[in-house]
Amino acid sequence: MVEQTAWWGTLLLPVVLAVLALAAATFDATLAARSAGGDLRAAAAAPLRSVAGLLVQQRRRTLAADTLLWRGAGIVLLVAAVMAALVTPLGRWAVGDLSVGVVWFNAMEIVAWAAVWLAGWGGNSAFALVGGYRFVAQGLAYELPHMFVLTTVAIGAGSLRVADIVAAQQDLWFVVWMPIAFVVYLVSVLAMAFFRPFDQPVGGDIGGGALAELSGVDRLVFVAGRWVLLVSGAAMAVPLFLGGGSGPLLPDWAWSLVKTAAVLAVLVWAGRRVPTVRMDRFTEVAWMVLIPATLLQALFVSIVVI
Amino acid sequence: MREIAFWVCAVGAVGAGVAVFRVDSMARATFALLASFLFAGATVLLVDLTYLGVLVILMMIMEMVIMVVFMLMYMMNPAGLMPMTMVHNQKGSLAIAIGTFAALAAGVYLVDWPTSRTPRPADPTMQLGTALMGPNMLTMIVLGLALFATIIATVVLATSRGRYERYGHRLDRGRPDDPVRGGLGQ
Amino acid sequence: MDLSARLLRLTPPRPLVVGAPGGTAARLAVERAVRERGWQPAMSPAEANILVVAGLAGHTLEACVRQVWNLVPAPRARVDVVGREDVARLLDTALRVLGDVDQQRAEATRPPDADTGHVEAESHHDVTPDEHHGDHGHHGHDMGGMDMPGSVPMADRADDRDGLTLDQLHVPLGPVLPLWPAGLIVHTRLQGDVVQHVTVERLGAGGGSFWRPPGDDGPDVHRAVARWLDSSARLLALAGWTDQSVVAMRLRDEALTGAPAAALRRPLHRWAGRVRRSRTLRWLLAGIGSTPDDPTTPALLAGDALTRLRRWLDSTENALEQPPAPLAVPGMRETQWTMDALPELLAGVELAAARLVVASLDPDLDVLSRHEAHHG
Amino acid sequence: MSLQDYLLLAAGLFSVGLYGALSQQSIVMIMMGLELMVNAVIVGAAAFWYFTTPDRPDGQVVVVLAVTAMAIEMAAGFAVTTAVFRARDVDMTDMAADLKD
Repeated sequence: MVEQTAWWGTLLLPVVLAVLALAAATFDATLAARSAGGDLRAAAAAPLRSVAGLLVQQRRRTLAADTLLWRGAGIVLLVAAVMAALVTPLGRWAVGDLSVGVVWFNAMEIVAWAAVWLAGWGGNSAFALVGGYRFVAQGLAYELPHMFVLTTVAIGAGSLRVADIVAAQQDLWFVVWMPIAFVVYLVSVLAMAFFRPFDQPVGGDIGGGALAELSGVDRLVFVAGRWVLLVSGAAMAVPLFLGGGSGPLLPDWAWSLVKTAAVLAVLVWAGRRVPTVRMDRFTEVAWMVLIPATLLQALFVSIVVI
Repeated sequence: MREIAFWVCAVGAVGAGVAVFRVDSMARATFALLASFLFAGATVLLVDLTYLGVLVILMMIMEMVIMVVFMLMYMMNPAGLMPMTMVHNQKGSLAIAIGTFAALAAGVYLVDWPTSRTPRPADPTMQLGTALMGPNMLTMIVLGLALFATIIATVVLATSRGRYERYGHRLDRGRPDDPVRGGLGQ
Repeated sequence: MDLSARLLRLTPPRPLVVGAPGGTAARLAVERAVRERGWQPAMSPAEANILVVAGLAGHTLEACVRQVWNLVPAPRARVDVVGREDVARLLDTALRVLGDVDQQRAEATRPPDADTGHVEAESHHDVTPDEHHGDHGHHGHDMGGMDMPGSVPMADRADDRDGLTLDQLHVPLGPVLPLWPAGLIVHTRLQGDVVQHVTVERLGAGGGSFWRPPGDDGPDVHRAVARWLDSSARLLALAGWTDQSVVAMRLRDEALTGAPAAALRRPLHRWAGRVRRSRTLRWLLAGIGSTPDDPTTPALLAGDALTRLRRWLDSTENALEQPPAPLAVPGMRETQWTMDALPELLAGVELAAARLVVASLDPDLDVLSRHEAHHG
Repeated sequence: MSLQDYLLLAAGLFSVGLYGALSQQSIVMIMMGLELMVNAVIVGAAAFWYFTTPDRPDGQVVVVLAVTAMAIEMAAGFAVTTAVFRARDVDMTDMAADLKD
């Protein structure tokens, strides 16, 4: 049902991701303008104008920065975010349908840990480093529930291959009988892309945290990586929980896109509805509530499968 | 193709491994070690062990990011702005290491390694899974217990606060006395 | 037209607003203009391209502003807004400077301000929000006589709250920091992101408080309402709830232009209700910055950050009721108490919480300068 | 790409790790050396599985064991370092040895 694309898939994937990321950023800017009572049409152009602004902006240097690690961080983040989407099928096509697709996705998103920490460390500034530390703490909070969710899905389908997971949902989408896992997955996607309300690592209270010292192209690459990571996470929700490309009338690739856009819109919208969740509060909830909840979900699914 | 990939990874793994002990900055040392692990993980991928290879990559990134935090906490000169060495008996260690390598390399080429003509399994992950859940169940149980024991032991070792500090000498405090309040309102 | 000119024209303005002591009126005017033009305020010098100084920068603040200016990457423009009147024209000028290719080319190649070259390492640490963690303490080794690279001073070490002896960083909060009380400098000793020790400093006179103008008998309702809305907006922005913070700012600006109470009441109720109902906000702010429960604590500052935010919401709504409730606007006593209590309140608190504590107390330092002017 | 190549790589990693573990003074750096040595075990075990006994899962099980051992080693190492650091403010083996006195 899902087949590997030819070489052009590799070229198409970044384009699709970039378009979705840009759409999400535009949607976000429009929501912001609506609450500020500003001009919606101007807001819609804001992300593209930001790109232009960052392209022409000077790259900053800081005293005694670890330039190699610092400048590398954004590139690592962007590449990992694209690679995470490698195994996500668009309808019936996937760029790389690995036999351990789910684990691959998980490994690539964890690269973000290293990337954000490096961005925080490399700039040699206290606020940026605090941002880096915050993301490591955040990672430790969201990662275990996230892994249990992925495990639950794999148990439900009896395979780590994304294609098999999609095939297993032909009769019933996983979201129907794994609702807890689905909700926890969405929460952990927001946390892994350090997107609102989990944006403490780049929080305004520390001048933008890990982003505090980045400017120009470096900032552009990092911010783009963050949006693409959010898109990758949202796109993966479709084959994991929402039956992949299945749906009436439209071709399956269109359904994949529609569902991804819907998940993305929900994430962006929901993120603006609540204040930033700090890790001193969230960690305990993650370990005392989310982990047991996801474990119970996994147990339930295992019993059903047997 | 695989041949080239292997040699690139092999040289990368050893080179990054050497770099760990050569660079001044603790952050760079940790990430050099990470690079070494990633290269080694790639060589595992090359022998069709997809699951284990990706697992190694995943675990090592997590480990190294946590490790680097500890490095900065406890190490002197983490940024490596001042070149310095913290070694003892460098010459002896170097001699031992080179000797070991020579002996091992000689062993590698002198021993007549057995080769197998048996067909490789279609899905090595499945093979591993059925083994761990079947004949090698004992290994899995021991691993699980060991990890559980590690969690408890490390927490006991690393923390200085027990329940008497949190709940008072008579354990009669309703809400624990923590430096930072947790998220569940206790 | 070449490419960089075209890109420069597209560059969205990102103002970093610096509030000088006594510059509240200017800051409010700038914030309003920025919001109405749909500009996104910057959070750090790296993100900014327009540095707006609201109010008259004194000698110390000017030194800090220059250092921050050096951290702003080109294209960039600096604006000094002194009064309320000229804001629109000044911002237009800044925008023109921003789009001027020749000027920005020169800006990009200009070496950092000559003045800042003289600033020695120690005072460098005192003034920038941008700090250097480069070096950490060395233990067990004799480091005497070693050259410090890049003239980054070594960090010392001290016991932290968990009983580990870790490196300390000296990081000043303020005076150039978004969403921070004008004129306040909090010198912190950080270990990781935990504030271990704090000393409080105040930047000198600014000539009277905007919120409590000299010679006011009963404070003006609109101004009092604007004050509470301003405090709430800043606290909400720091708590990461941008959308509701922006709504509070809109209401604040309407109150300041003297919109009738009847027109304000409906949107205000809606906003206050939403903030009050938010469980997440309650969960996040509860227990942050609890002030000691004793008679010396001013009644307006009692409780934790959540209580204080709710007090602002209640006061705002009550002030617009018919008949208006008596106004209890924070004044000198509250500010003085806050300045004295901050070291105690911030010790052992994480950086994020520390910023919330300061924002929830929101001291108006300008009331002190009026007092000094009176007596000195 | 043969078994010999893989074992040579494993030998190289092992020797580098050994050098680090022997020569470094800091506990954390010694742990890095140990991790490199375990890394060599992973590469070796994977190669043995692929080239000699792909029909039996034992090679893979050894890799799983090594990965777990690495995690345990690191967790335990940092816990001990934290405890020692808290008690005596040292992170060097030479100085930890002095604690006996």
